[in-house]
Amino acid sequence: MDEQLSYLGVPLIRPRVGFFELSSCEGCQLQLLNNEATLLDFLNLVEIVNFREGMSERGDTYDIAFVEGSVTRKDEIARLTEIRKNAKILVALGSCACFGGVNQLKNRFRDPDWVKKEVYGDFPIETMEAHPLADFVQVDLSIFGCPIKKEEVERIVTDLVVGKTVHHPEYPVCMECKANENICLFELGEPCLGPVTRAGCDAWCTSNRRGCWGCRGPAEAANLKQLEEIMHTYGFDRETILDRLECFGGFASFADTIRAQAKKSPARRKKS
Amino acid sequence: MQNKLTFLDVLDPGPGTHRKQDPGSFEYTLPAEITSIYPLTASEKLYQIQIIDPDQRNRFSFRPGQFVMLELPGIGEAPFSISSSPVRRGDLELCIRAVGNLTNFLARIERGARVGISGPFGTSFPLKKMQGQDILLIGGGLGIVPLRSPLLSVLENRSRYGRVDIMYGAKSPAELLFTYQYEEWRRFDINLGITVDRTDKSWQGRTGLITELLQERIYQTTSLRNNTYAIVCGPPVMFHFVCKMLTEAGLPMQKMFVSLERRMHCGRGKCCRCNIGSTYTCLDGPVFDYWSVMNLKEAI
Amino acid sequence: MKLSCEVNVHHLTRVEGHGNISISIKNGVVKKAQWQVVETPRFFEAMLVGKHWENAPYICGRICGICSIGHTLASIRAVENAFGITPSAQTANLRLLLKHMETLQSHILHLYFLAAPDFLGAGSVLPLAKSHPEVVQRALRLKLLANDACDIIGGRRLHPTRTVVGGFTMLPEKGELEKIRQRLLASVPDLLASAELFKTFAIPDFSRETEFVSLKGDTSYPFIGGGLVSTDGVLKKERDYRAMTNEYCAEGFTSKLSKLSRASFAVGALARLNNNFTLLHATAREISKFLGLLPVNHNPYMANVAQLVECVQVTLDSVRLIDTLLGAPWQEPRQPVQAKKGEGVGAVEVPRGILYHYYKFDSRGKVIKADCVIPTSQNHANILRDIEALASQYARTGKKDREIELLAEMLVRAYDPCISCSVH
Amino acid sequence: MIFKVFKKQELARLHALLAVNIIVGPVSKGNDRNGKPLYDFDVVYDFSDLALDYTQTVHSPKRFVLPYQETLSTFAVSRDGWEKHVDLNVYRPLVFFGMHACDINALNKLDLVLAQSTYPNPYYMGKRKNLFIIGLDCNPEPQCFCRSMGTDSAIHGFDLFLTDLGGKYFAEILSATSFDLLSQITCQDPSAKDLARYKHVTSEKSKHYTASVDTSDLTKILDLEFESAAWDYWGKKCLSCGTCANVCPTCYCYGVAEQVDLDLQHAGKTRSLHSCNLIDFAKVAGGHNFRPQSASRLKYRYYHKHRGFVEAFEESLCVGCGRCGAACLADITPPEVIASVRGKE
Ligand SMILES: Cc1cc2nc3c(=O)[nH]c(=O)nc-3n(C[C@H](O)[C@H](O)[C@H](O)COP(=O)(O)OP(=O)(O)OC[C@H]3O[C@@H](n4cnc5c(N)ncnc54)[C@H](O)[C@@H]3O)c2cc1C
Ligand code: SF4
Ligand code: SF4
Ligand code: SF4
Repeated sequence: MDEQLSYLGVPLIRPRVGFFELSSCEGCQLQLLNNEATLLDFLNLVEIVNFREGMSERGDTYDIAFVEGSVTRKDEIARLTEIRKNAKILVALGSCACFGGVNQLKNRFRDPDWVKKEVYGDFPIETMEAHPLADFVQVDLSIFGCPIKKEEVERIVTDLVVGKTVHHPEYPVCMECKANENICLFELGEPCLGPVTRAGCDAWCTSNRRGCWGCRGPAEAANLKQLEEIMHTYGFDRETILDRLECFGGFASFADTIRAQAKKSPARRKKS
Repeated sequence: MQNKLTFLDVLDPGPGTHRKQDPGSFEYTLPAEITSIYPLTASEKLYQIQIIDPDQRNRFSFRPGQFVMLELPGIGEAPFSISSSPVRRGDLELCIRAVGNLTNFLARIERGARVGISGPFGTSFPLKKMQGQDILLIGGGLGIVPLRSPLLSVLENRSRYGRVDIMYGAKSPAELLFTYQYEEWRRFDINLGITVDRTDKSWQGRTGLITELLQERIYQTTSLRNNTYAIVCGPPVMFHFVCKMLTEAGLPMQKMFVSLERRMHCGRGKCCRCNIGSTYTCLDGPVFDYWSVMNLKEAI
Repeated sequence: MKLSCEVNVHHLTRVEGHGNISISIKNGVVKKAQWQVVETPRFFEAMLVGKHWENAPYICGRICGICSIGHTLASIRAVENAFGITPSAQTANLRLLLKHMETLQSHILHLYFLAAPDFLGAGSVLPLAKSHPEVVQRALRLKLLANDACDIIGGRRLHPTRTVVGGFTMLPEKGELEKIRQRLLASVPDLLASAELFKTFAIPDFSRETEFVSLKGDTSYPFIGGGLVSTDGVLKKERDYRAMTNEYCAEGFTSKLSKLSRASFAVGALARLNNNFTLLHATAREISKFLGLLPVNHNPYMANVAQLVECVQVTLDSVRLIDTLLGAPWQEPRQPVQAKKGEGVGAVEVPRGILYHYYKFDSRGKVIKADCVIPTSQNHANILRDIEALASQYARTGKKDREIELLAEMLVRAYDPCISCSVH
Repeated sequence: MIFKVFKKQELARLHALLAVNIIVGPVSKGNDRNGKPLYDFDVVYDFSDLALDYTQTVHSPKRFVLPYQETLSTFAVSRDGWEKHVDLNVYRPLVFFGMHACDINALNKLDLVLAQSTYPNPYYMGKRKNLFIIGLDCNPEPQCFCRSMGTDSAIHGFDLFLTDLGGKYFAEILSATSFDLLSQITCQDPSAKDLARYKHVTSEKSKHYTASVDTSDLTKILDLEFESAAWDYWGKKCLSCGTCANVCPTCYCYGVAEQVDLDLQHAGKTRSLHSCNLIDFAKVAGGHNFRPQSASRLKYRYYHKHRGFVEAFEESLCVGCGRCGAACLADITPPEVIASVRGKE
């Protein structure tokens, strides 16, 4: 643990790493503990200085801050700003941090007070719209997914340590889905966001015969118009598309467009 | 058990295998060592790389214009033009600009490090055909790197060629490569024209586009048609203007050579990443005559 | 002797979510003893309104990263109850197996990574990797087994992909199940070694009488569905959950709180064990006795021991379940779902206690009303009372601030609270 | 070529004879949403699992010679240097039981680039050379246009080819191994009746093609229509998802990625199949993308298959199996694309 890291004779700095969570299920952090087989190697590669869910010791400066969760209360903006100040690289960990995640589903109600009342009645509770981190601070790197894929985080952390730039796949999930030799869920009569969602999860859901809900947000050249077309062709109504597009926030603006159109025009007839 | 099919080992060297046809050579890299590193500019360094095994080193031969694939485990593998003279064989010089994973890691590496080399790959400049003719070597930016090997070759056999012009342009004086060698090159009776887009205080030379240098050269001759060959290396925009100008000055397209760059993952005509149509930059190129490039869609 | 003490723990570590402890003792008199929950609410119950039934398990699983499987299963059960769907025996067995594996992974995570450092005098598991490598390796082995099993059955160890209303999208390979079975059997020595380890831990001597509530097992130790029972003699049907949870809001808590017969009650491993001790597997019962845990035990720190006993319980019961599953050919993984108007409740014993999901649907199967009652929120009032009792028990003992702080922290950790979950 | 006929029930014996090897063949994968049966190639342990009356598999047999992902080499890295280990990932022969003509021809085309050109790819060759192929005749599906591509029958690239004559199989024998095998089951030389029947079956088959592509002068047309608006039309639809290349039996473009292991003592190099439709396919150093538009990438796939490859090998890199069109969610099919580029429709 104390000896200097190096690779091919090039000395490497063991980054000081902190994990932080805002509004979230803490599942993404948990995924890191879920690396049983490689956890010890992982711990050798980095120096964890802050990980509230796992340890009591705390440190205040870090090379990499992994921030999980979205911002849903004022005090979280302050915490996030503080983390940003202390971190060289700020990583948005998981869909909540990248896009608002499931938390942003409440943003779709026009009346925020209704939302509060629905859950807490008249008890006063502080909250605001759910936001991704990038709405308040500069995010240097995003790790997508709900939950994040531990292999991907390990790869990214190794790349950061050896100094490689992190490239996310730009193509959609279909590419990985097909490489897993899955039969397309559309053929099996189920909707899927694979054609527009950024790959990198190795088609986690579709390989388990579950349609993709777009947790990793849009692929680089996401052809959303065509997706809508496909959904209609295969007989899925607008709400089914919206359920998926709205779920994690990555497609929020496109979902809004569809909602807005829905108000204007009646549902398009499906191709027979 | 006679119905158990027999297993064929393709790496088993059968009789009469040709070197390139030997499948065992596919992923095989020659162990090599970085023997010295010279920083040339802020982002480019010149690496001297020696193939470790003396036998392999001496057998390694290449022609100017060809490239090697250089590999670092887990970091990457990429094509680099050989910029040393072919007489030096497996004692290579590569000039590498730090732009990405492999190249940035190389920039941090120390002398003595091990790398893997495979190749040489690709086509080369037809130096034999160029003998007895005037030669224009036109390079922009990093384009001087693939030009250096044919240049050194020409200098070593200076008497076999006619007039030799080098035109080299860079964005700024700080980005000029091989500055320490200009004097030496000039001594060989060649015209060395250097220009930069942007100047700074220290710069005494000329400012402007490389096309202006070329224009001046063209004015000195009536036509380039009969006695000239050109080699053009640089960014795609430069190809475009320079080649057009040369064509207008009468230089036939098949006497103009360019070196193209594409993303390459194998260097062996398999990965398709460098394809332009079915033309592989790695097999059919990187050196093409301008006529072939004109006929390739989306080549530059 | 120093009879004053100030404890202020802001964002307690090694628990899921954000909670604060503050204790103030002046000259042997407790001035303040507080447990506060400051986690930001995420409003899952509101999010679901207007969404199609299919969203409920998918979205609600995301209430919690640790017990996402439990949430998904409770949610599915609520939807199935609303639509009048009875899962096939195969589905029920697979779900229970999946549930067991989540229980195992969550308990091991808590026991070794969150709780054990306190007993071994460390701030986290990291130094233990050096000082007690075999302990850490054992924990990793057990957790890996549980997680691998969750991958194989649920498609993913966290936020499962295969679990849907009506059954599963896909079934595990039988060969894979067989491998899990063997690994489960092979893990028994690790569990016994864990028992030996916990036997050496000095469990603080503290107890406070309270009401323990859990699901009531009929013939087997309860995990999925059924009525509830309490040590105060309450019995209620699954659908009458509100009569037990009685949620209310209170100052200092962004989570809701619950009460039943008294000011507070406790749920979780200790409650389950106190109420269903006789239904434990014989070996699990033996281990419970070995560790000095017999019903009804009122020492909240013994929840750790109860979790360990449950690890043995679920491991052995999983072997039984796999035997049953492997003993029959695979049936259809999934039955068709017909949405209809109605309401349904799903109760599941997740690692930290009883979890309820409730939905009301319109005729198109859209959610009109959703309600999720989380075990940790049921425990909050009890944690608060325990902290108060702990403070007064130690008020005149002259313990150092740090000692009392540690005892209080360990007390809260013993409940293995899932705070973000309780606020949701 | 040597021809034989044998009774249908002999096929199970042939299977039994080969069963000491790993056998791969078509198996049923349930039905699609319209109740149409689905098939794919998979390892087969039991003769009854072989779905020999299969229509077309969803995925091509390509992965058995060119896996979607493959480790090319691994490295052991130490303080003083590193070593590279290459493993071709092939250890024993594979029997392919029941491959249609298009897929056999697809392998033949892959051979041109991967086995018969400069720098043969040993990962491919190792698998390809250790493949024993039993071909099987088929009935055209609505998406099949193999006849236009001249790949509706296979003349080489297999060991044995079977045609269903009703109660018998008509066998074309191309390798000594398959000759040996057939000598272990009961078979006869074809009678005049068998031959007549064989000719009848093949001519019946050719009547059932519904899809076609006009390939006359296609290389030239493609060159002329480089700027055609048709490309933009299809480009707008294309999802840039790479599904077409993945299901295609001849698409072989790939990418290589290197990864250092978490322990910094190992590293690896993986090849994975790519597709020219993917947005980052033509990116080079400095981030420049030679084909940023979806239309230009889609066009590129057609140019590579129907023009570039023809220039290099005098045949096209498409066998007309129609899988890409069938799998494309945007309904982009080669017959339609080519017709529209030709200005038809
Ligand atoms: C024939 C030939 C000769 C060459 N000769 C030389 C030479 O002599 N000297 C020289 O310096 N260079 C030369 N090059 C260029 C050199 O090969 C590249 O600079 C090199 O490949 C870069 O490798 P890298 O690993 O450092 O960069 P990479 O990490 O591969 O990155 C290169 C660029 O591509 C982008 N990129 C990489 N991967 C992705 C991805 N997955 N998604 C999106 N963007 C991505 C990066 O942002 C970066 O800008 C030559 C190229 C060819 C084809
Ligand atoms: S299942 Fe989804 S990801 Fe897979 S091919 Fe179909 S649309 Fe694409
Ligand atoms: S398939 Fe879609 S929803 Fe599932 S993990 Fe991948 S991106 Fe997320
Ligand atoms: S043509 Fe179809 S299958 Fe191919 S990339 Fe485009 S949308 Fe995907």
